[in-house]
Amino acid sequence: MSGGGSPGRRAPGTAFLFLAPFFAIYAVFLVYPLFKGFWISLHDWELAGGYREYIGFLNYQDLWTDKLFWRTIRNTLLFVAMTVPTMTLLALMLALAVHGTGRLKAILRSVFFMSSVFSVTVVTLVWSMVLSADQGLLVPLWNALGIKPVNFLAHPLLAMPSIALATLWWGVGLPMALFLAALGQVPQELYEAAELDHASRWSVLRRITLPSIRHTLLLVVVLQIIGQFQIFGQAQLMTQGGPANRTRTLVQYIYDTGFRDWQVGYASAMAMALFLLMFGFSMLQLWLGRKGDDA
Amino acid sequence: MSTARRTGSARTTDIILLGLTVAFAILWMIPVVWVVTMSLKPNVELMRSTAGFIPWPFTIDNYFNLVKLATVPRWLMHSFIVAVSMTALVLIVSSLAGYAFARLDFPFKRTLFLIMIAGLMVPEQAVFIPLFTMFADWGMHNTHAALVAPRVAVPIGVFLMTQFFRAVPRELEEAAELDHASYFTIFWRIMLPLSVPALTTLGLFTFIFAWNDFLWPLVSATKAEMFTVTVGLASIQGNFAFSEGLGSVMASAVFASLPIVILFLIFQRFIVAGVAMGAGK
Amino acid sequence: MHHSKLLARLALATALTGVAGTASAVEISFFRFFGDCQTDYGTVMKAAEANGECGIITALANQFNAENTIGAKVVTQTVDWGAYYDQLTATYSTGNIPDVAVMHSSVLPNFSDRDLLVPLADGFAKVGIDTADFVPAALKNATTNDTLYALPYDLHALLFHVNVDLMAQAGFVNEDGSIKLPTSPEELISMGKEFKEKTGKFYIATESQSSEGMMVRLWESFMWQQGVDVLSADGKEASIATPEGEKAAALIKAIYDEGLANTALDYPGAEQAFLNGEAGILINGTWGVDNYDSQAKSGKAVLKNYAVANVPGIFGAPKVWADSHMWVMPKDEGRTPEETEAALAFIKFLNDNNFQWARTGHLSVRQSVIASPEFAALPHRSDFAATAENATALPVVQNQRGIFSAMTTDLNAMWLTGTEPADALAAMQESVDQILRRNR
Amino acid sequence: MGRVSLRDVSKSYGSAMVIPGVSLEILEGEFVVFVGPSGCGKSTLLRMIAGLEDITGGEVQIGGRPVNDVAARDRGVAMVFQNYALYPHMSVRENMVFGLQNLGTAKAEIAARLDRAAQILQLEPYLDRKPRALSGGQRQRVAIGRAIVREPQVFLFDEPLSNLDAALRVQMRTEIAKLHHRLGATMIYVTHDQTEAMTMADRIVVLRAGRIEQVGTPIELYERPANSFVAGFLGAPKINLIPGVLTAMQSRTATVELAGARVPVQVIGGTEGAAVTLGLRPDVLTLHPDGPIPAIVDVVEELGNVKLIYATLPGGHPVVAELRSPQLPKVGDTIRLALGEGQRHVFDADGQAITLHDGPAT
Repeated sequence: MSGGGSPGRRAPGTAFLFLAPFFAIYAVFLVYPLFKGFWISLHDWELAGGYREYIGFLNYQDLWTDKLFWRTIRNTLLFVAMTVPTMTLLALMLALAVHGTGRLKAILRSVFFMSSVFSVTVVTLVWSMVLSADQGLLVPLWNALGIKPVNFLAHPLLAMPSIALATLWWGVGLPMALFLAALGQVPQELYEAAELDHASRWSVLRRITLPSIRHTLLLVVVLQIIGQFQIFGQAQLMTQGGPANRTRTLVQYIYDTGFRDWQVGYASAMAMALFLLMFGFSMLQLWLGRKGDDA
Repeated sequence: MSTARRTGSARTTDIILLGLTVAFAILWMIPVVWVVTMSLKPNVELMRSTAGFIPWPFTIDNYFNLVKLATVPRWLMHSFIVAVSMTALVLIVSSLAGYAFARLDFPFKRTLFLIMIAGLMVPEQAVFIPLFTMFADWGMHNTHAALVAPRVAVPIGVFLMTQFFRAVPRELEEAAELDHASYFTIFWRIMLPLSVPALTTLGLFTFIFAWNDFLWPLVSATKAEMFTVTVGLASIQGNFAFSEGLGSVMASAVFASLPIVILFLIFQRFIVAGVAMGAGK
Repeated sequence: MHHSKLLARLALATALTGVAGTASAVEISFFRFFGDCQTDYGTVMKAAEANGECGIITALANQFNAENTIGAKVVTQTVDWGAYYDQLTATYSTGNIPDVAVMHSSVLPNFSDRDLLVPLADGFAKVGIDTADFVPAALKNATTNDTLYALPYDLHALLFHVNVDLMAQAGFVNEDGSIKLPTSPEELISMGKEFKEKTGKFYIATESQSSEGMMVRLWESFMWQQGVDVLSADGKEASIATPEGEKAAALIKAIYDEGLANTALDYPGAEQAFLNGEAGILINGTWGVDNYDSQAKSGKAVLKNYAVANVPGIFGAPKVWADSHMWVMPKDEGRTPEETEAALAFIKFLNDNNFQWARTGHLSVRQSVIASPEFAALPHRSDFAATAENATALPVVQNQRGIFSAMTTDLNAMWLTGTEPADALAAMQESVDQILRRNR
Repeated sequence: MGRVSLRDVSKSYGSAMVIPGVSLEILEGEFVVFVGPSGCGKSTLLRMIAGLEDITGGEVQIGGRPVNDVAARDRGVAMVFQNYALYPHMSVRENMVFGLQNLGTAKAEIAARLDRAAQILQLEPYLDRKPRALSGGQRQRVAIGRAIVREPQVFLFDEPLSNLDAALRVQMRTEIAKLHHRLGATMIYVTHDQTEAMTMADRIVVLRAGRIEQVGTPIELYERPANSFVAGFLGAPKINLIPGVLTAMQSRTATVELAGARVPVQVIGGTEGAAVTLGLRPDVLTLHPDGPIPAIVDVVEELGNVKLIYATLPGGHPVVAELRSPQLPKVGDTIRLALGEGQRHVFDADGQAITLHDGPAT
């Protein structure tokens, strides 16, 4: 009962001193740029050459009619829809599979986590090679089967799943680690009680494990959504947005518009759209998560 | 899954599941093995065929060429400087703020916490253009500071540390207070040592993130001698493909990944343990 | 390569760097693509001993560093081709503006219109570069608003690189040894089918993966052959979704539909396929000539008998896509007079060695070089002499990179995603219109 | 030096008043135990003395100095926590000297004090261990040692023994008592365990709902509880509190009428016919065939030297008797209880004692 009462020692001076570094950096490198980005988006603002003209919301009007913009939004959403559930599910399955003691399981954990430490350049290189229809890892297999090698990265329907596959391989480590952590905290007695209750493996998973780790599940999903919305490197390096813009993502379009076409104002308007989109999705997730908690 | 004794058939299922997992893990590693194999083959051979997992004919020329280039080691150095300083700063900044949020009471605490959490929803990609113009105005591009500074205030880091510090028994702090410790001493001598697992986890993830960061270094570090490994590799993949050949590209990938893989193998046992203490609550 | 030899080179390279580091040289930064081949050419001091774009430009820089008498040192930064202009643009913000940079004539207006380049006429006069020696078209490329902004260095165009043995096998070699090439769309397809039947190989190899837009260059060539200007001279209008455009696009789609070309090839893949004797014609630029010639002669490649041909006039006049590499001096307030002097000296040195660059296969832009006996003696040059006259470039308008990229994406959709030519062209028209709208 | 004064000290969280106002003088060298049921505010009071809780109203003085605005670290108090609160990453030695280091005490002095404390608590073999390598009792000793080396004016103990098993608790109890004799320092000890309070305290402070119910030596409180709450809280087994009516009032004597029985008592004050509560310690009750109080046996507990009879009075009220007689009734038997030697407490309707005591408390 000791200490239960007060929320913390009242020490505003010390507290602000402790918070100062974070909020100073936060204000300069996150809050201010966010507002500056909005400011820039109200301009025809060129990257090089210093051309700036206030044009109000014209950039946003342009966005509204920009087919490629909507296409990239669609692609990005598609990518999120492909990766977030599969990533979460795969991470959970792997975590269940490698959770526990023993040397073998420790090695397996390392294997599945290891691919997370590679840089995006390496990951995309590896997967571009694996999936190449020309020199790819699967080419001998196709040849042996007498099938024309499938050109994954140039296939209109397979390109995005290919990028998702590479992303899955790259990114499953962190959510898996989070799940492993959560699994480690499920009280052992629960399993023992279930064992005595003759619960099947499936019902143990459904009735005990999943409810016990549902906060982690929510955390993983939110982190995944935030992360996958920002996809850039994989698409940029594996397909350059092709074929026919089927894999061009929003961030890629922002980058191209800003740094290739110098239209920084227009790119900033897109960045604001990305922000709003992600903000909305995160809120929705948290709201759903909270609702689930109340129920 | 459980230490409880299982029936015979359940044991069999366990073994089958484990077997499947092992098979999957082997599949998981194949691309990496293949890339390593290619990096050990002569380019002439690779022009003919990239198939096979045995590096024969064998060569280490691809690696020799890399070291000779001197740029790759330099990029590695930059990545290390950036990743290490970013990690250190994130840890300091996050734990200080996390401690204040977890254990101190002050005006506007809830509001500030919400403002901090809201930062989670601001994607870096949404602010990289204004950041780019800011650093341009300050003339600070192509410096380590430019690569590190925008990534230091990490809401998720503060959140993690706050959660962790909240779980530390309050009596420890009170005991320290009665032991004449100032808030800073409490933070430094009691809270920080206790949070080593959480710090390790946060540090590891920050390090990996910093090491793999792509978009920001791509636009901020435009001098070849200021590239990080990730950007540098991207820059030579195209160049190498034109001139040096596939083997060199693969060697550069393997070479650049080695330090972080080694680091990972050293620290991996902290990953899960640390997450368990930090985020699982 | 033997390790001992390699180590010796390594030691040498280290020694050289050491020496250079201690001298009080005026360093000028040199920004370019063309790849990084320090491993093979880092120590080659004579441009004449190097081959290929990358090798020759690397050796040229080495040679300048070794021979110049004003204490100038060129420090090269090689940028991946795909990111080159993004990086160059970024330098204006990030502060390492290069002293000399390569630039395509198609990109020049983007920079010159925003006053980002140093006008060079005075500098050229000072160091003695004779602008009258340039081919008029090249000089025009380097000039916007009557101001000279660049040293034109080449004219590069699309070519048909030919595997003569395979052509012979298919019966496409004339009595006089010249290559029989199609003269109409129908003939191209029928010849291609025949070739495929007789040799079992692809008739055409080319980059087909959206990264280089090789087929956009071919498509633009076909448009000009039909007398249509893809972009109007004022840069306001595009003529893409036209009957002519559809004809050209339909032919390109047919090439893939009939299996005459492999859709899976990226740029290096296409080159490799050609060198491995897997295709009769490689559609690629002038820059490959020297490389393929030496590969064929080395005996290491499957390709033994290499020839070059102009892109034929399949839709009429044999017009062909062309662009130009040029050297520019990006504007930099902080550049010292010494650095300017050194940069101009380097540009002059490059101009003096224009012939070396022409050895890559690019067409020279100096009349004196073109008229020289060495140039005439270069392999295959007579094969594609006509290309110089056929070469056609887009008008000097802004945002050509965006336009090219958009067209590449939408055109490639025909064989990568099965889009119909009319739809592909409609998409191209729309994307390009949207970009042109921004042009001022 | 070690004198602690509370002057009308109050504490509230927002609008919730936890401690309405407590005044108390604790003398130097005294061992004072705060006792009361959980939630009575005893820990809060202790933490207010320590400086770990803000004081809403009133004043706390330590050694004659008002300390309301003095930070915990500067009050010169040491505290032993319920959960020991040992720094897990520090060795026993480091744990014990941490406070002295913060004070900037000279190294030699630190070493000397550490040696002394370690010797007193027999901690020498464990000095280099981490807390997790110690047993519960050892940890508690370290926690106490940490307080000792500081040589504080006032020791505060916050339920320090509640996490130990019963045997260890008894042992530590005596150790702390010994320690108090040896150090002679002021000690304030919080517990909900009346046995600890009875055995250790110089004075006991009984708290209920943030108020002091009674302050006094253990015997005073046991023999002369000021009200039924104090009577009910101290003593084991618990005192029997049986409702009745006060009749036959004389000047000093009266009778309490229970359901089916009459018990003569001595009172001061009280009104004829008022509802009262009769307080009878279990050892006052004896078994006698002619005893005035009938009851039906529910449970019989044999504890060796004594036996406890749990029975029900005719009014349905439960009663406990502590017996030493060899013969025992069986469950379901109707017995008759008589009153032996010992105080018959009477509490009025408000629970206040109206018992008349002979002479001063022993």
